[in-house]
Amino acid sequence: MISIQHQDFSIQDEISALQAPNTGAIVSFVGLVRETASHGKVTAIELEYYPAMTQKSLLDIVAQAEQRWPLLGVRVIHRIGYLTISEQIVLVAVASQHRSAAFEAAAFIMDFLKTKAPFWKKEYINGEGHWVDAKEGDMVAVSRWS
Amino acid sequence: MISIQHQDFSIQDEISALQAPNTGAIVSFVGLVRETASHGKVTAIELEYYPAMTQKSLLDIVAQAEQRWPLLGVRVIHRIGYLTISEQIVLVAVASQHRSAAFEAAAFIMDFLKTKAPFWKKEYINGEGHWVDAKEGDMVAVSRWS
Amino acid sequence: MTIKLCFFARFREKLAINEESYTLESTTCTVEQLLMQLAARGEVWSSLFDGSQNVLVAINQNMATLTSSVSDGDEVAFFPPVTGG
Amino acid sequence: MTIKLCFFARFREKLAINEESYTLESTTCTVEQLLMQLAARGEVWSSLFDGSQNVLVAINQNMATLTSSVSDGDEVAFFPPVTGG
Repeated sequence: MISIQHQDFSIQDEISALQAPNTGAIVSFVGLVRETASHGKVTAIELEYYPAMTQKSLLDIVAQAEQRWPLLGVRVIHRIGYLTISEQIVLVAVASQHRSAAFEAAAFIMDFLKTKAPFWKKEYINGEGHWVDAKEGDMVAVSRWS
Repeated sequence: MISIQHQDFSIQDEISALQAPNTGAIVSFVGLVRETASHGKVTAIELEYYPAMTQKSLLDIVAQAEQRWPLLGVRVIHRIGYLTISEQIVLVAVASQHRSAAFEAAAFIMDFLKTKAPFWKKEYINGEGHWVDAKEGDMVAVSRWS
Repeated sequence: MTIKLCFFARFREKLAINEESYTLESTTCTVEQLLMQLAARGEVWSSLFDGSQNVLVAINQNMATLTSSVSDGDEVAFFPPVTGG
Repeated sequence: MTIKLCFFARFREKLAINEESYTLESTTCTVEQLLMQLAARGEVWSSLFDGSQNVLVAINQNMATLTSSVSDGDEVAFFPPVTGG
């Protein structure tokens, strides 16, 4: 259900794996390495994590989503290490009978992942690494679920 | 941007085509043929549409979404004809810099597609075709955007 | 005036027709008047267009209302609420 | 008691250390007391743990607060707000 890995993933494979006879809706979120940062043009990022805790934290986020919505399947993949522009960083895919649960649960998982899961991003700009600051907006986004 | 077609599609290909240097988030919705209906086990569906109007109607839905949110790309694929269980029916994929616009615009497009785009679904149960009735819930879902 | 009528889904099946050319004496009419004329054909037409069924109407591929007016050469489509996606 | 300290991201880099074994005289302490002891090491330690920086603390891989208590054998991690996804 949850993978933390260096290698890339195929969205189609992951979504196909969630298809079951009762699945009517699959909502997926893919996060990509973006060129634009507040202080220059990003060429790559590096992702650090806390091995012993990150998996646990993601399992907890998914369990919370499963308590709130009737879900038929959840898949979370977060990549780590060095990634260049437009590379896929994260996939959250949620399957349910109807679309509203899938949309809401996917947004919920992303909001929690962004504020609770121990990953840290360093952006490379002109060959120099800068740790990314947490965004105020992410804290606001997560607060809407409480 | 919009395709109405018999053939299946690859979610990965469609999402990859939306990747641009500034794209940070891609939210996609996939609708699948579901086995469970109110009155029995569905084995397949048949989708009818209004060729002259459907494309126009989807273009209008997408234009409305682009006015409301800062989007970097939108892809809508809706299949027509005869489809069996777990086949992909529809894809809505939305790219933006940040995730909230992508999540909201994808949900918005689906809500409008479900209530405004001229497609009609017939479900086959024990070999007999039944036209699907429009859902009250879909009308409620679309009303939240006004 | 002569207009084109189109029928989809359940309507197409029940009427056993997907389109027809339709001529009226008047040079314009409202959607409501057109529905009454179709209902007046009796039997299955009456059951679909007497107001008991939820009918959506599009004129030249744009959604219309009961008071929208129909002109010569228009394509007027009748169909049930949509159920795609 | 002896505990394990772990540092991540900006903290790991600034301190030039990712983990250490740390021994205290007491048999228990709060996160706040631990932060004060680390700040008392001076220089970069002080700049990170004197309360001016946003520090998240996890005890045995669960998020902790200033009043959470630390016991012998615990793994205590210090890191900045998360920025994944």
